Amino acid sequence: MQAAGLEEPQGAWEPLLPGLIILLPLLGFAINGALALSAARKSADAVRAGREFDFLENGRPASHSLPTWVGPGVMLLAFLLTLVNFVGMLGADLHEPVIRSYWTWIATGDLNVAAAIQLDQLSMIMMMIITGVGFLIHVFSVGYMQDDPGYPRYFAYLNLFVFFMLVLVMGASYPIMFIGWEGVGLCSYLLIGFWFSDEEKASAGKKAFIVNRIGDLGFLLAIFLLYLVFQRVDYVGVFGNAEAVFIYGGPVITTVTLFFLLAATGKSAQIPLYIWLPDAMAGPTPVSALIHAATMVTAGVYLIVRSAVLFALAPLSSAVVAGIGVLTALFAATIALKQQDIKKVLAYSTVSQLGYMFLGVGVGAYTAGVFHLMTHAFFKALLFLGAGAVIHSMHHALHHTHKDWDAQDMRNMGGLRAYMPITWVTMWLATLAIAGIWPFAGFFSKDEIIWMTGAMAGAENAPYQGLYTVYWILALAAAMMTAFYMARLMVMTFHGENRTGSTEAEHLHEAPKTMWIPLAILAALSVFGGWINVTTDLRESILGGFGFLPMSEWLHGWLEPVTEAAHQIQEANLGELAHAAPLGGGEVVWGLISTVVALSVVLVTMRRLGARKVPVAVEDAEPKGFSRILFNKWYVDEFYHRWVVDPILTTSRVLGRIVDAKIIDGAVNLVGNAARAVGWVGSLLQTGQTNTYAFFFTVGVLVILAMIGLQG
Amino acid sequence: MELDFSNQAHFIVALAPEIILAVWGIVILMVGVSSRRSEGPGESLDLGWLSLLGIFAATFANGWLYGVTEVGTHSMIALDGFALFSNWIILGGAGLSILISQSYVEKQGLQAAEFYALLIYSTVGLMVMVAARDLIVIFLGLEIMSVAVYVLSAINRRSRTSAEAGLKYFLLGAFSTGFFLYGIALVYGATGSTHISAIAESIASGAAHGALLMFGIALLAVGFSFKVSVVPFHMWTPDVYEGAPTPVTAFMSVAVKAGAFLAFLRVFSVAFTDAYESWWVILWWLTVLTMVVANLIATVQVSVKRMLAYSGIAHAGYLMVAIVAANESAAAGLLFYLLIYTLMNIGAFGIVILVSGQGEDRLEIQEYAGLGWRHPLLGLGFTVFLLSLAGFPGTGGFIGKVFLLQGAMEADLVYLSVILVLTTVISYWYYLRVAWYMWMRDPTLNAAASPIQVPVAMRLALIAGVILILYLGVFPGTTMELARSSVTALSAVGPGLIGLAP
Amino acid sequence: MLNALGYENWALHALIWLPVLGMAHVLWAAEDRAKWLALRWSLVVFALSVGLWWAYDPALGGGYQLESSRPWIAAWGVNYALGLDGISLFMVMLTTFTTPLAVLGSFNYIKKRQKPFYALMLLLEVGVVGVFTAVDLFLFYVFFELTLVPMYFIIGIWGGERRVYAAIKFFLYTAFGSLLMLVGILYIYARGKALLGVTSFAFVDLLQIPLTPGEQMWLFGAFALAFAIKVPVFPFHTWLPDAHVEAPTPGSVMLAAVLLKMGTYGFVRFLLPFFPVAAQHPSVVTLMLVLGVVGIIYASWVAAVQPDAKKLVAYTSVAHMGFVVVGIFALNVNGLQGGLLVMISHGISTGALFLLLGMLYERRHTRLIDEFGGIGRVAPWLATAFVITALSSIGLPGTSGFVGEFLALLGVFEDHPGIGIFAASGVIFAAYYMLPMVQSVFFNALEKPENQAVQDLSRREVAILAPMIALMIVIGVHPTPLLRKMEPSVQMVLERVYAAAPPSAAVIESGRDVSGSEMAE
Amino acid sequence: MLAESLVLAGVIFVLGTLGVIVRRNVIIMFLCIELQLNAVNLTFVAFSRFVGIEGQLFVFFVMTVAAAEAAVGLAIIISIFRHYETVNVNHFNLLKW
Repeated sequence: MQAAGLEEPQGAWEPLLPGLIILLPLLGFAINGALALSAARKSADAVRAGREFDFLENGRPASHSLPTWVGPGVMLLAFLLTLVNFVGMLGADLHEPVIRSYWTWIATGDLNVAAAIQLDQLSMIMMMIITGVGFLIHVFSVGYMQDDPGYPRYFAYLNLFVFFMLVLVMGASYPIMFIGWEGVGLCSYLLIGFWFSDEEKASAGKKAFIVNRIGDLGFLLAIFLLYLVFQRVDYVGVFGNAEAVFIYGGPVITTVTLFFLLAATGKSAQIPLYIWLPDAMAGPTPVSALIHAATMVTAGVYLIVRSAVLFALAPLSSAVVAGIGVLTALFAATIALKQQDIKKVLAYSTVSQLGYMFLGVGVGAYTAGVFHLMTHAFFKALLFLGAGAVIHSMHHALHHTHKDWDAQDMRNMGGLRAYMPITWVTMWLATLAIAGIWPFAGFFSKDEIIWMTGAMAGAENAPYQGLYTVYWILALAAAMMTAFYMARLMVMTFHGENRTGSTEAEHLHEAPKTMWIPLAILAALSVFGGWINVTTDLRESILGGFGFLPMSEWLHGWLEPVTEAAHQIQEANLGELAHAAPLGGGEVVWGLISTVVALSVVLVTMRRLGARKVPVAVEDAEPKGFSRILFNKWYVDEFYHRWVVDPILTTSRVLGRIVDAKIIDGAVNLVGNAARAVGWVGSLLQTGQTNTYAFFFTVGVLVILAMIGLQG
Repeated sequence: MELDFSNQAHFIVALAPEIILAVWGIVILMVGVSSRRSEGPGESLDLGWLSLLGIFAATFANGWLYGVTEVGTHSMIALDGFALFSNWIILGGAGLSILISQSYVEKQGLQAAEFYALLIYSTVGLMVMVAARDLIVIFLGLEIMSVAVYVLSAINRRSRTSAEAGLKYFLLGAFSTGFFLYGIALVYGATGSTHISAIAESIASGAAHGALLMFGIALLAVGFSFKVSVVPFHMWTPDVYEGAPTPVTAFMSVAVKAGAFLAFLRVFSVAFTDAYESWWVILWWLTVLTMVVANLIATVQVSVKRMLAYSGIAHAGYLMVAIVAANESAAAGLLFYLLIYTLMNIGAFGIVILVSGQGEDRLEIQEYAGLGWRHPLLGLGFTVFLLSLAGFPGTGGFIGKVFLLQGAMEADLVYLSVILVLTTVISYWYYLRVAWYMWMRDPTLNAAASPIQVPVAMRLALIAGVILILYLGVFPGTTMELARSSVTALSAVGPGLIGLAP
Repeated sequence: MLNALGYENWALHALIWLPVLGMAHVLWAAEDRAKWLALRWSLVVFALSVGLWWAYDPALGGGYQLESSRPWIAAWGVNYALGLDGISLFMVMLTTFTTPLAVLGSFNYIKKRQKPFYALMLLLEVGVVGVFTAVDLFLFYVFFELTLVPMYFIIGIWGGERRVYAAIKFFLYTAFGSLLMLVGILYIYARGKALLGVTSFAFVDLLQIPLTPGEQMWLFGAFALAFAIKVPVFPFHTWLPDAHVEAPTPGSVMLAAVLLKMGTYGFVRFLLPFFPVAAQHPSVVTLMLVLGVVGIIYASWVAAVQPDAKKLVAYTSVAHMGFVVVGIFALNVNGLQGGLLVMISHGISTGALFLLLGMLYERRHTRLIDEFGGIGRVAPWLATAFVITALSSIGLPGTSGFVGEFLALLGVFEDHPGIGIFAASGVIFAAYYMLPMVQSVFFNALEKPENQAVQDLSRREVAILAPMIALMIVIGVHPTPLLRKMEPSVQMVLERVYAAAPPSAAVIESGRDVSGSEMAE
Repeated sequence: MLAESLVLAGVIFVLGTLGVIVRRNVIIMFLCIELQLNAVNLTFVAFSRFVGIEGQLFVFFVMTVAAAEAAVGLAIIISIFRHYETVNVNHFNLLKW
C-alpha cells in the first residue's frame, strides 16, 4: 500500500525488488537466530552439568554448519541484487529519488511516517559498500569464528546488523533512518559483548550503547525540530522546502544541524563521543572490521551527506563539523602513535580517518566525504581483517603452549611476514592506501578532502577563512602521523625477528582460504578503488598518468543529483572556491608534496624502528613522559569518569538512598506515625476518672455557652 | 384509619408498638420468675426467642401503622413516617441485639428475664423518644431508655468492669440529664411551650426570648451530644462500651445512639430550624472535633471492643454532619445511615462476642490473628462489616456516607465534607488493621486452641447483617426512597422547615 | 458475524460479569483446579474482548460506542452505564490480555491458598474493566475503589516479608486521593443539581455543567491528586516500589500493567474534558509537565542504583508514567496519542519484565542484582526474552516502547521545546538504568553455583512470554491501526479542551512560531 | 421576681455541677446531681408562673424520674461497692485510655 504524500514522479528506471535487499539479511537473522536459540539450549544444559558443550566433538551439528551457508549466502544474494539495481541505476539517468512505500508506520494528527525506502545514488553507493564489504567480511568470519560455540548467534547478530544498516541507508525519512540508527547500535552492543561472560567485553558493549544514546538524543531532537518546521519528516518533504523555509545560517537550521552533528559524533566516534570505539575492539575482529570500520561508524558521515542541503544552509554548523573532524583526526592520530595493541592502533586510526570524512563533509566536499568513506571501507576493512588473521594465528600459537601472553600486543609479534606472507602483502597495500600514498585509493580520497579544505579557506566570501586555514594545516599534520603509526604497526608486526617464542612460532600459520581470499579482494579494491573519482586536474597531471587513469570524477557525477542542491546553496553563498592552497600552489603540487612526504615518513619509520630491538610486552618498561600521556590516551576516559560518570552515579545514590528513602518516603510515613502519636496522646486524656470526664464535659458546656455569648 | 387525638382512645392506637412491647416486657419478667424454679439450661435461649416474638409483634404493629394518618400535628406523639422509619431502626437494633446476646446471657449466667425485659423497656423508651413531639415526652422516653440501660450495663454482677461501666454511665448520664433538663427549661421559658411545633412557631414569629432560647438550645445540644457521644461529651463512651457486657454495648452503640440522633434531628431541624444560623456553627465545631479526635484515638487501641467504641464515636461525628446540614438529603441520609450502621455495628460486635468466647476475655486484636483462615465465613463476614464501617463501595456504609456527603454538599459544607473523608482515611487504618490480622497473620497458639462455635441465633444475626449490608450497598434505591419520603413528613410540621443552608 | 450475535449489546457487560461468575466457580471448585479455572475464565474474557477491536468503529467519530445504560440508583440519577471509546478500548483489551498471562504466571508462584488468590485476581479484572468502561462517574468511582480491595489482599496475603506495610501503604495512600476525588465528584453533582437541576452522574450530563474557573481549579486539584497518586506522579510515587517489591509476581504484573493506567486514564478521561480551563491554565500545564519530566529523570536515576531488580523496574514504571504525563499535558494530538501508546506498551513490556523477574525469583529466591551473573549461559531463552523486553522498555525503535515515547516527546516538543529536551534526555537514562542491570544479571562470568543450577524457560513460561514479545514487536512495527482507532476520541478530548478557551489556540501556534520567525518571504 | 429565682436556680445548678466535678464520694456526687435537677425544677416553676402550666407538670415528671434514677443509682452503687469495698470514685478506673 502506498502511503499518502509520498508519491514521487519516478524516472524510467524500475528498481528490482529493493525490499528484498533488506529482507534477505533479516531472513538470515531469523534462520541463524533460531539455530542459535536451539544450540544455546544444548550448551546451557552442559553448563548446568558443569562442563562446556563441545559442538564439534562428533561432527558439526546443523546449528554450526548451516550458518556457514546462510550467513554469507543471504549477503551474497543481497549484494547481487544490489549490483543489479546499481547497474540499472547506472543506465538510467535519475534525478529524483525512487521511493517505495510499503505501509504507514506512524500516522497521527498531521504526522505521517511511511515505512518507505528511498533509492538514489547515495543510498545505492552505500548499499554497494555494505553488502559488498559485508559479504566479504561474512566470508572471512566463517574462517574466523567457525570453532566458536556461539557461531550461529554470531551470524544471527551479523545479519541483523546488515539488516539495520540497510534500513539506515535506504530509509526514506529520518524516523526510518533512526530505526536503523539505533538498530545498528543495538547490534554493535550485542557483538561487542559477544563473549558476554567476560565482564570487560560486556561493559564495553554497554558503554558503546549508552554513549550512542547520547547522540541519538540529538537525532530525536533534530527530528522534532524538523517536524515543527515542516510537519513532515521525510527527505523529499524536508529538502524540497528547506531553502524556502530557512534563512541561510538562521538559528533554527543551525540548531537542527548541530543536533544532527551530535548524533553523528556519537555514531561516528568523533570528539567528544569517540570514547566508545576503542573499547568496542573487545568484539570479534571481523565485527570490528564490518561495524567499527567499514559501515556503522560511517553512518554519521552518511547522515550529514544525506542532510547536505541542511548543512549547506548552516555555515556555522558546517564549520563545527569540519573542526570536530580535523581535531578528531589529529587527536586520535596522536593516540595511535603509542598504542601497542594492534587493534587499538587500528581503532584510533579509524577514529582519525572518520575525522577526515567529517572534515570533508564539513567543508562542503560531500562527495569527497563519501569517497573517503568508500576507500576507507576497503582498506580499513582489509587492515582489520589482516589484523584478525594475525591475531587468529597468534592466538593459535599461544594457545598451543598455553602461554598467557596477549595475542593482540604487537610487542609479542614481529617477523610474521615469514609465516603469513599473503596477510603481510595485503596489509602493506592497505597501509600505503591509508597513508595516502599515490596511486593507492587513500591518496585520492584524502588528498581531495585536504585540498577542498584549503580551497574553502580561500573561497571568496567564505566565513571563518582563517579557521579553515588552520584546519588545512592540521589535516596535513594528521596525514603525516597516519603514515607514521601505520608504518610502525607494520614493522612491529611483520618485520624484525619474531618475538612470540620459538615453540610458539612453529604454530604460526597463514590464514585459511576463507580468510585470505577476502583479504585479496579488498587489497585490490584498496589499490584501484581510488581511481573512480580522480579530479580532472590530477588526471591530466602526472599523478593521473597524464590521463591514463580510466575515468575522472565519476563519483562526483554519480552523486550530483543528491548533492547538487547543497552545492548550489554553497556557490550562491560562498562564491568561487580558491584554486590555490593557502600557501599557494595548486592541487597537483600539494598532491605531490603530500605523497612524497608520506612515503618518506613510511620509509624513515621502517628504517628507524626496523633497526630498534623491541622488548616483549611482559618485559617492556612503563612508558614515560609525553609518550605515557599518549599511551594513556590523554586520560580522556579518566576525565569522563571523574567529571561525568561519577557525579551522575553519586547523585543517583544520594537521590535513591536519601531523597527518596528518607525525605519523600519519610514524609509519607511521618504523616501516618504523627497521626498515631497524636492519637496516643489523646487517649491519655481518657483517664478513667469520672471526675475528669465530668470536668471535660463542663468545659465543653462553658466553651459552647461562651461561643453563644460572643455571637450575640 | 384516621387518628384524632382529641379522642383519648386513639393514643392507644398511636402507641400500639410501644404498648405491645411494654406489656411484653412484663410478660417476660413473669415467665422469668415462674421458670426460676426449673432453672435449666437453654432457659435464657427460650426467653430470648420469646422476647424476639415481642419485637416482631411491635414491628408488625409498626408496619400496620403506615396505614393510619393523624389529624394535625399537635399531638405529643407523632405518627409520621419519620417516627415509623425510626422505629424500624430501633426495633431492628433491639432484635439483632437479642439475637447476638442469647448464648452470651446463657454463658455468663445473667438473669435472662431481667436482661431481656430491660432491653425491651429501653427499646420502648427509645421509640417514645423518637416519636415524641413534646420535650416532656422526649425527656420521658430518654429517661425510660437511660434507666434501663444503666442497669443493663451493670447487669453482670460478677464483673468489676461491668459494675464500673454501669456506675460511670449512670453518674455521667444523670449529670448530662441535668443539663438536658435545664435546656428544656430555658427553651420553655423562652418560647412558653414544650411542644416542638409551638416552639418552632414562636421562634419563627420572633416572639421567643433570644438569649434564653440560645442558652436553652445550647444545653439541649449538650444533652443530646452526650447521648450520641459527641466530643467532648463522649468520654463515658469508651469506658462504658468496654466495660458493659458486649451485647449491651452493641445495643447501646446502635439503638440508643440511633434514638438519640433521631430525636436530636427532630428537635433541632423542626423546633429550632429558624434559629439555624445561630446553632449550626457550634455543631459544626463539635462535628469536626468528634471526627478528628475519635478517629485519631481509635488508631492506637489494642482492644477491638474499645476500638469499636471509638469507631462508634467517629460515626457519631459523621452523623452529626447530617444534623449540621439540616436539609432533606441530610435527614434522609441520617435515617439510611443509621439503618446501615445498626446492621454493621451489631455484626461487628457479634463477631467480637464470638471471638471472646461469649465472654469478656480475648478482646485484644492479636486474638483475631488468622481468624479468616480458621473460620473463613466469619472472617468474610467481619471483613464485610469492617469495609462497610469504613464506608467502602459495594457496602451500605458507602452509600450511607455518600448520602451524608450529598446533604453536606447541598448545604455547601465543603470543608466539613473534606474533613469527613480525610478522617475516613484515618479510619481505614484501624479497620484494615483488623482485616490484616485476620487474613495476613498466622493464628496464635492460644487463638488456635480455642475453636469458635456459632450458635443459631448469632448465625441468623450475622447472615442477615451481611446480606442486608451488601444488598443495601448494591440496591439501595427503594430504601433510600423510603427514607426520603419519611423525612418529608418532618417538613410538613411548622413553617418552612428543612433544607436551608448557612 | 459479531452483529449477528448482537455483540455490541452485551459485550461490555459480559466482560464485567463473566469474571464474577469465574470467581464463584473458582471458589466453588477444588483447590487444585482453581488455577486452571481462573485461566480458562480469564481466557474466555480475553477472547470476548478481542471482538471489541471490530465492534468499535472510529469512523463513527470519537464518541462512546457499545453504550448501554440501566438505572441503578434512580434517586441519585446513578446509572449502570457502560461505554467504549478509542481511549478505553485498548485499556480494556490490555487488561483482558494481561490477566490470563498474570494468572498463568502465578501457577508456580502461588503455592498456598490458591482459591482465594485466583478469585481475587478475577475480582481485580472486574474492577479494572469496570473503571475503563464506566461512563457514569458514580459507577466509575465504585469500580475505581473496588480495585483496591483485591490488590490489598493480594499484596498482603501472598506478598513478601514487609507485605503488610506495603499493602496498607498502598491502600491508604491511594484511598486518600480517591476519597478527595469523591468529594469533588459530589460537588460537581451538587452544582449540577443546583444550576441545571439535573440529577445525574453520567459523563455527558456532568460535562454540561458550567463550572467557574475557580471551581475548576479546585476540582482539578482534587481529581489530579487522586490520579497522580495512582499513576504515580513524582513525588507521590513512594508507595509503588514498596508495593511492587512485596507483591507476588502476578500482583506486580497487574499493578504495573493495568492499575497504574487507571491513573493516567483518569487524566485523559476527566482532567482534560471536565476541567478544560484549569487543564490548560499555563501554570497548571507547566506544573504537570515539570512533574512529569522530574519523574522521568529522577526515577531513572533512582532506579539505576537499586540493588533489588524488582524495585528497579518499579522505578522505571515511574519514569515511563512520566512520559505519559508529559505526553498528555502537551495537550496536542501527538502528545496525547503518544501518552496513550506508552500506556499500552508499558503495560506489555513492564508486565513482561515483572513476569521475567518472577521467573528468576522462582529459580533463585532472590531479587538482588548482585546475586545473579552469567544467567545468560544457563538460561539463554530467558535471557533473550529479558533483553528483548528490556529493549522495548527503553524504547528501542521497532518495538512498541519507541513509538509511544517518540510521539509523546514530539508532542511536548511542539509546544514546550525546553521541557521537551529534558524529557527526551530520558532516553539516555533509560539505557543508563536498564543495561547495567541486564549485564550484571545475564552477562558477566557465571560464578555462583546457585546460578549455575538455574533452569531455562519452561513451556508454560514460553507460552506466557511469546505473545507479549510478539505484541511488542508488532505494535512497534505497525502501530498505525491503534493510533487510527484512538485518534477520533483524542481529537474529541482536545476539542473539548480548546473549546473552553480559544486563546489556547495561540499556545499551539506559538510552537510553530519557532520557524515562522524566520520564514523567508 | 423571675430574674431572682432564675439566678438562684442557676447558682444551685452550678454548685451541683462543681460538686460532681470535685467530690470523690459517689453518693455525694449523686446528691449533687439531684441538686442540679432540683435547680431545674425551680427554673420550671419560676417560668410556669408566667407562661403556663406545663412547667409545673414537668416538675412532677422530673421528680418521678429522679426518684427512679435514685433507686437504680443506689443499686448500682451497692453492686460496685461489693467489688471495691469503697465508694471513692477514684478507685474505679479499670477502664481507661
